[in-house]
Amino acid sequence: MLDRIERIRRRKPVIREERITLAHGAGGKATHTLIEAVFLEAFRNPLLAPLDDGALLRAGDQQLAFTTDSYVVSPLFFPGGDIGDLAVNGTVNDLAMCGARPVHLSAGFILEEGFAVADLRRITDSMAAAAEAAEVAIVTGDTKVVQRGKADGCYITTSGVGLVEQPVTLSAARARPGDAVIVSGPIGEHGAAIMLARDDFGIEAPIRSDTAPLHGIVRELLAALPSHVRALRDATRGGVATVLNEVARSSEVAVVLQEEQIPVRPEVTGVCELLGLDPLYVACEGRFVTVVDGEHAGQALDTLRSHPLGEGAAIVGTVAAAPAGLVLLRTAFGGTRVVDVLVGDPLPRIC
Amino acid sequence: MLDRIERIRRRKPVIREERITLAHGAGGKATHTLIEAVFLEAFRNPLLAPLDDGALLRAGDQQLAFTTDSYVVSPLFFPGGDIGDLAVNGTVNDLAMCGARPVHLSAGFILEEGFAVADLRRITDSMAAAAEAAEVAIVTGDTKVVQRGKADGCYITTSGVGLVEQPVTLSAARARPGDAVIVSGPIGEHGAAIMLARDDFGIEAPIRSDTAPLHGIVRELLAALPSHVRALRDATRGGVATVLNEVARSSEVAVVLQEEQIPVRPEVTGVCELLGLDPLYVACEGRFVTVVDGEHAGQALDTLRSHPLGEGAAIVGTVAAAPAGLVLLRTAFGGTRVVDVLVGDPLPRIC
Amino acid sequence: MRFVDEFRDADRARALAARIAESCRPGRTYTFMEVCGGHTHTIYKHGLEDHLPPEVNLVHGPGCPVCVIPMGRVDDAIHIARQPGVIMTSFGDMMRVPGGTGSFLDAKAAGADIRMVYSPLDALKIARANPDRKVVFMAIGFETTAPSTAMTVLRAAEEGLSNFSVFCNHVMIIPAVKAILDSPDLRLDGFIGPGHVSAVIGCQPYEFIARDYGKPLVVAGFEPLDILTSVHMLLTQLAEGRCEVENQYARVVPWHGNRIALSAIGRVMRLRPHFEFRGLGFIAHSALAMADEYAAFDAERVFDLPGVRVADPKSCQCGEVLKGVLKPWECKVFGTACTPETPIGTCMVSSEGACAAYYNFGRFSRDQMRAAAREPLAEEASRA
Amino acid sequence: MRFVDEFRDADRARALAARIAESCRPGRTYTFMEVCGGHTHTIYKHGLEDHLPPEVNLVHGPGCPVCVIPMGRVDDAIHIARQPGVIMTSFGDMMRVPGGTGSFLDAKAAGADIRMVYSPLDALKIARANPDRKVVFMAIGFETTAPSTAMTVLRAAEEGLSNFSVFCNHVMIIPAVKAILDSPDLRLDGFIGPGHVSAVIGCQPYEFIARDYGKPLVVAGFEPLDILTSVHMLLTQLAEGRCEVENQYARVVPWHGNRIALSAIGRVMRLRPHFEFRGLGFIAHSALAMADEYAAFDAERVFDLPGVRVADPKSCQCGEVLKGVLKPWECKVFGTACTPETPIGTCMVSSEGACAAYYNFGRFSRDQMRAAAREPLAEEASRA
Amino acid sequence: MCLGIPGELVERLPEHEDLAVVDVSGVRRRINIGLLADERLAPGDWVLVHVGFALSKISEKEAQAVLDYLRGLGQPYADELDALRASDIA
Amino acid sequence: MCLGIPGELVERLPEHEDLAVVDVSGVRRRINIGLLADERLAPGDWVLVHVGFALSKISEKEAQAVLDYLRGLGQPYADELDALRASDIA
Ligand code: SF4
Ligand code: SF4
Ligand SMILES: [Mg+2]
Ligand SMILES: [Mg+2]
Ligand SMILES: [Mg+2]
Ligand SMILES: [Mg+2]
Ligand SMILES: [Mg+2]
Ligand SMILES: [Mg+2]
Ligand SMILES: [Mg+2]
Ligand SMILES: [Mg+2]
Ligand SMILES: [Mg+2]
Ligand SMILES: [Mg+2]
Repeated sequence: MLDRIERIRRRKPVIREERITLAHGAGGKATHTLIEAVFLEAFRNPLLAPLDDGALLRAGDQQLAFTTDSYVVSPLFFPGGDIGDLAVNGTVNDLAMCGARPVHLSAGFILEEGFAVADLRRITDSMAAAAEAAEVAIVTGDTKVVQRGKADGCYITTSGVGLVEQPVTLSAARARPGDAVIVSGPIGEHGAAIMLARDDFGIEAPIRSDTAPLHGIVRELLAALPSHVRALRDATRGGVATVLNEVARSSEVAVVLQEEQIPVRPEVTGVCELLGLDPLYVACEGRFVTVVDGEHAGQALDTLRSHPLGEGAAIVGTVAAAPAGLVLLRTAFGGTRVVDVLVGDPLPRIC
Repeated sequence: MLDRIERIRRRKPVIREERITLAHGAGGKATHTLIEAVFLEAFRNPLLAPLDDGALLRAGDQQLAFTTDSYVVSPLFFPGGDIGDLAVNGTVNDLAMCGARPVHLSAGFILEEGFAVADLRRITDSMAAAAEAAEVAIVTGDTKVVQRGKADGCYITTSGVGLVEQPVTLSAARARPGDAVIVSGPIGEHGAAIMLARDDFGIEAPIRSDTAPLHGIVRELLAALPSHVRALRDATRGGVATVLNEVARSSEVAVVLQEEQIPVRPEVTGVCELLGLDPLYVACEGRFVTVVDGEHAGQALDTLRSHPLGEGAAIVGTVAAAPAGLVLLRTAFGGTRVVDVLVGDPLPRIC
Repeated sequence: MRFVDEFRDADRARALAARIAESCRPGRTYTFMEVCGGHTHTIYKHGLEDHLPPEVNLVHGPGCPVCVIPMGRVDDAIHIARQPGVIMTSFGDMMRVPGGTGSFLDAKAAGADIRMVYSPLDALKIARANPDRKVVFMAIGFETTAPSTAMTVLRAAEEGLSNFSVFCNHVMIIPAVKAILDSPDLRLDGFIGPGHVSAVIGCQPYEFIARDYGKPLVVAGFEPLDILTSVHMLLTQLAEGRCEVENQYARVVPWHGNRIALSAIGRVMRLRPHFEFRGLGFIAHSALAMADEYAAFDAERVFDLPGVRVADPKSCQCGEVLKGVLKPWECKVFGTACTPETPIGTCMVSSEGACAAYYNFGRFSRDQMRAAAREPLAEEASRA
Repeated sequence: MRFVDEFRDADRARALAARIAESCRPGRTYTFMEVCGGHTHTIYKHGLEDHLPPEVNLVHGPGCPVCVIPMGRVDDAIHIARQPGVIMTSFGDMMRVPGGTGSFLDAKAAGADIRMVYSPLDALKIARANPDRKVVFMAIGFETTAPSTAMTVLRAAEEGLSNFSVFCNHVMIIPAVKAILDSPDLRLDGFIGPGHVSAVIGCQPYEFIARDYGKPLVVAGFEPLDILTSVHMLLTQLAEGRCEVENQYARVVPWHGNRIALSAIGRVMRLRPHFEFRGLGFIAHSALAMADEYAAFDAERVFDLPGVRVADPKSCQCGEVLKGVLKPWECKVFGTACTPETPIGTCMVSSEGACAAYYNFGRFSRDQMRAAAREPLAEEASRA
Repeated sequence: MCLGIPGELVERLPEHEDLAVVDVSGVRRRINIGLLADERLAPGDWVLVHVGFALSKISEKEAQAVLDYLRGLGQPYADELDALRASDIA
Repeated sequence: MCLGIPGELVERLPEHEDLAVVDVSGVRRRINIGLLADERLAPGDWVLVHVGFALSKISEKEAQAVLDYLRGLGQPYADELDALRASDIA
């Protein structure tokens, strides 16, 4: 039975729906199916295939990383940030996850007729501040205006070019049994902050988005353990669970998590309980997951914890050989369960 | 009086509106004011400042060009193309205008809930075909889904990285008196095709978008006249008039056009007459304007005309010293008039 | 006390697990049904079965309201949602439930205005804010949820709201359990009773199960220790030859239930003569409709409904799973044609559905799980 | 014949220019007013003044309907557009015209549903397609456009459409010209008469101008050769001592106008006792309102209007420009505070407005223009 | 605003007596010809189009008259030009 | 669906007798306490929250009884564990 399911899970993805639903944007299974069945199918090329945070390119003697993300978060302003710093940090982080130093960003704005110029200024100011903090320059851009009712105020697409300065081989496919899995801090704060900011559920809690540029902490990690970091992933849409499923699947290993080790702030736990969510699936925008050689896990943890953005880092699990392709959780209760890829949940737009 | 006006025209742009209007996206004065007063103001850096089609970057020993554009054209499918090939060709062209060989593209999709998967496939198929024709690879991407009513089916943002392989200095600021102004073919077909495709005006005509990748014809032009091409610009939003105003302003020269020399297909003329538009302001997506050394204008024209995308190329004007900063038109009637930057016209979304 | 972590303690669980193992009579196996989908969810989410000896077998009952809703009712709800001017409101659980012609999510993508709410009171808020729209609340759930719907309707009536109605699909647990008990192919040794339903109806309504069918029942809470404790209580009854209704969840469940909740239901709703449960067929007196006094708030009367019964897909074995006759993975389409992404049966939709819970959280033999989980954490390894 | 290019021929223009120069009496200057904004547009668009000798001076009249609409009417229109359920439809020309509280474009950005149409019939199409909305057509224009509005209302009445109305701002050319003629500070030698208005009203209504005010008038077409020809005809009349109404545009303008168009106006509309023209003040019998028989289609009766008169900004000198007393660039704010991007006066909005036309197409001394234009084309240069 | 465009009537539409199609440089649009009901319009006729209505039937004869008037006025200029060209070549 | 969350009542709201605020791990939400009108709820009381309504007042005494029962059951196990640890150290 398990084999049969695994065969099905690995077979060529097919879109059954005739129309795009919100699930296709939620970062879970439906998103993966869409990407694989439509985008990969149409654009198939060796650089795109690995579906990592960005593509690695060669330009003369220099290796580059190149990435893009569109930001459609609602609301545009939320505790801890806004769409502007999200758009800068998100792309900076995808470059950092490739082991690159983020250098140049582009920004494409799609503005809705009627959008307040003052809000646009607030957004560009926070983009400028985020770019300065991340040591990148926004070097090219574009602006389109669409009719009222054809957008939601402001959408931003940023792309980034980074320089890979020390050759590292990072990939979700490089995890091996015995490796350690580390998260850089408490999870789920961005997603929880957005849900509360939407005010759809009448819930209030002192939760702020964790949006932050991760290039600095990643640089220190790579400097400390140049050859023992296997994979880096920022845990955005779909959360830590989704990232680890990608690792398990790409590396053909099992990831075994220990529930008590997973750092979650009590307020995030509270929101998840009230709404029936699992923090493992809730997005972060300033946390990453790294897989490191198990023997250097302690050193990696110490390095992360000495950086302000890694104070709450924790080793949350290990990589095992079997059951390959799956993420398991040892629950605090002493049991074990599978942590599967999210089935498209119609959660609010978070990035 | 003229001095006073010129002083005003050159002073720091100020946005007076409290809200974004469609004029801010039309490519004319309001767009420029928005870019200068908000984006340049916030992101100010030396690479962004020239506001050319893309930014030129250095990576190791290699010079790169980097550009981005968001595509929000309505309708998504129109005679001669669709948003997909537009999104590929547009970014390929911006790289070509920097004198770069387009190599890598990213694509960020913002999809509206309910969008037909079959339409998405049509779009990705034509992106793939356009990418193949333009010899570029789409190497990284992103997909977001927004609620029904928060987009218009599909928006695409592409960014591009190109390699500058032979060092050329192209800039809208390099035109000098005696240079020739050339357009690569009949103008205004894309904009006219879109207006008709929207079917808002009940007008029918056999007009197809001119969308095409210009890297090939540009490569041949630069190969033929490596040191005599001053500036290249694709004449997109705002049309040829807007591009030439940028040249006149940046180079502090006058551009003098000859009306009869400007290639416009009769159907485009007809649409413009019916709607009271001037073809000089109507967008192209497969035409560019180049300023070349006047003494090599004939050679440039011959080179362009020998390429399939330049069969209709024409020398349309010259660069003069005065009145600096303005574009003048010698009309077919024997008079002369100013061709100013478009004041934001609420035209339909064309790219 | 937070009434949560205290009941998730691994040490207490291990101690209890030892007692449970001791309580099993050698050579005998025990099959208990947890009636409520919330229990199913807890069992898989916490990996509770790792604490049970092989002799104790849990089967998952019909107490997941999303799982028992028949396809025809989903189609009716979508029909309402598609009417001009309608805003349909629904708990998130319903969004992916397939009817004969797609789910709420599909209907939303195709243009219907369907919004997720956390509470029926949020639907009322939407109705107040949109006086020119007709706001319908898709009411689902057992007796746990029915009082909230009833209170919301009473509030709407009090405010004189004329653009709010309820599409009432509330179902009742006792007739569903009775249908299970009456099915010939069933072998159960006892029931883990639904804690939150019981907070409303109390424990007394279950007494016929012990008295007439000879099966013990323990009303249980939703933390994993609650369920383990209830298993121990069931085993103890069996060992001691007792057959009673016991209340493990007395911190929440009063023996006689919630009087106000029951009277709110009684005022606003009336018993339906019969109602279809997916997989179980029509069950008499098993569901609630809006009472005549509140006809103005009854979407079944405000809108014309097609009301077409839709046969379950041939390959669907939800009925057997709901009766505990088949384990989820024994269904022929489990994990292949039927996955949480592409559910054929409703048990694959809600995370309380037995199939979805097993697919998402289980999908492993207990032995494999335990082997994998035996790997030490890397920190332990590298620091050791 | 396409009736366009033939009348844009440069060789013919040069020949005509020579005759015009010859027709000027040495030492005398001639000032002609082109009444119609369409003529202003043609003059600047084609650089027509390059063909005129310095002795001939054209001044731009009040015939741009966008330029004469008072701010209060724009505010009223925006007020209508903001009512719930309203779709306001308008020609593109109106979108940027500033009222006291912003323009249509601003109101649209702030949430009003305002749509550009090419024809009033398109507004009718929108009304048919949106039976639950109130569709209003912002009717502006002189007698050229009024028949189209009238025919559209007749059509709406025939179809029994109940959600369509017209906000009628149609104005009449004769009272406007008479106001110009009566203004004390004016010195004109003749008029270039509006061709398209005359296609409706004919040439006869201008006869009082020649008869009572002693000014010749030539009804002219809109191609640049039409205007040059008309200038020549005016000069010829003056040289010959005649003072008549002549029709240069007989290919389009019948002497007695269009009977059907006039009767459509007569059926659907009635004369207003007076109406404000921006810059010119109130003019008696100068505009049209909807007739009582078509009250149901009259937005002024369907909606409550504030109807507040808004004084023109202090710095605005549109009135002087419209009367031809000031050239656009003589206005104190021309090109500085008042630009097409940030119009203070309405003459800066429509491309038929004298200020906008001059700003967009002119903005140069004729000498500078000619010097710049003398540069040869590069092709000629490089091929030579 | 008073923009009027000459177009050639290419087709009268059967669904309504007031509807016709005009062609402007190869571009077609449906227009209303109700204001020219007196004119018995037929394909090949030219009309002046304003905001979707035909406002006037265009007379080729009158157009030609203006061009003839211009030719007459231009004759001296043309003669002069010819003389100039002749002297240039010489 | 039958998700019920224990929360601490921190405030009764003056605008309606049925409204109160509960706290769940530092997260606050307004809920309706109309179903517990019999209970004379006061800040500090714990309630079970289901779809925005308080369904039941939670009894700490009964909760403690379950934990005591478990401690009783666990005693032999705890003893055993202690013995094991002791032998390990030895
Ligand atoms: S696998 Fe699917 S069809 Fe089979 S019982 Fe489960 S939900 Fe029903
Ligand atoms: S410059 Fe502006 S204010 Fe002055 S007359 Fe012209 S439009 Fe009116
Ligand atoms: Mg990432
Ligand atoms: Mg990315
Ligand atoms: Mg990202
Ligand atoms: Mg751009
Ligand atoms: Mg993101
Ligand atoms: Mg460009
Ligand atoms: Mg660009
Ligand atoms: Mg571009
Ligand atoms: Mg992404
Ligand atoms: Mg473009």
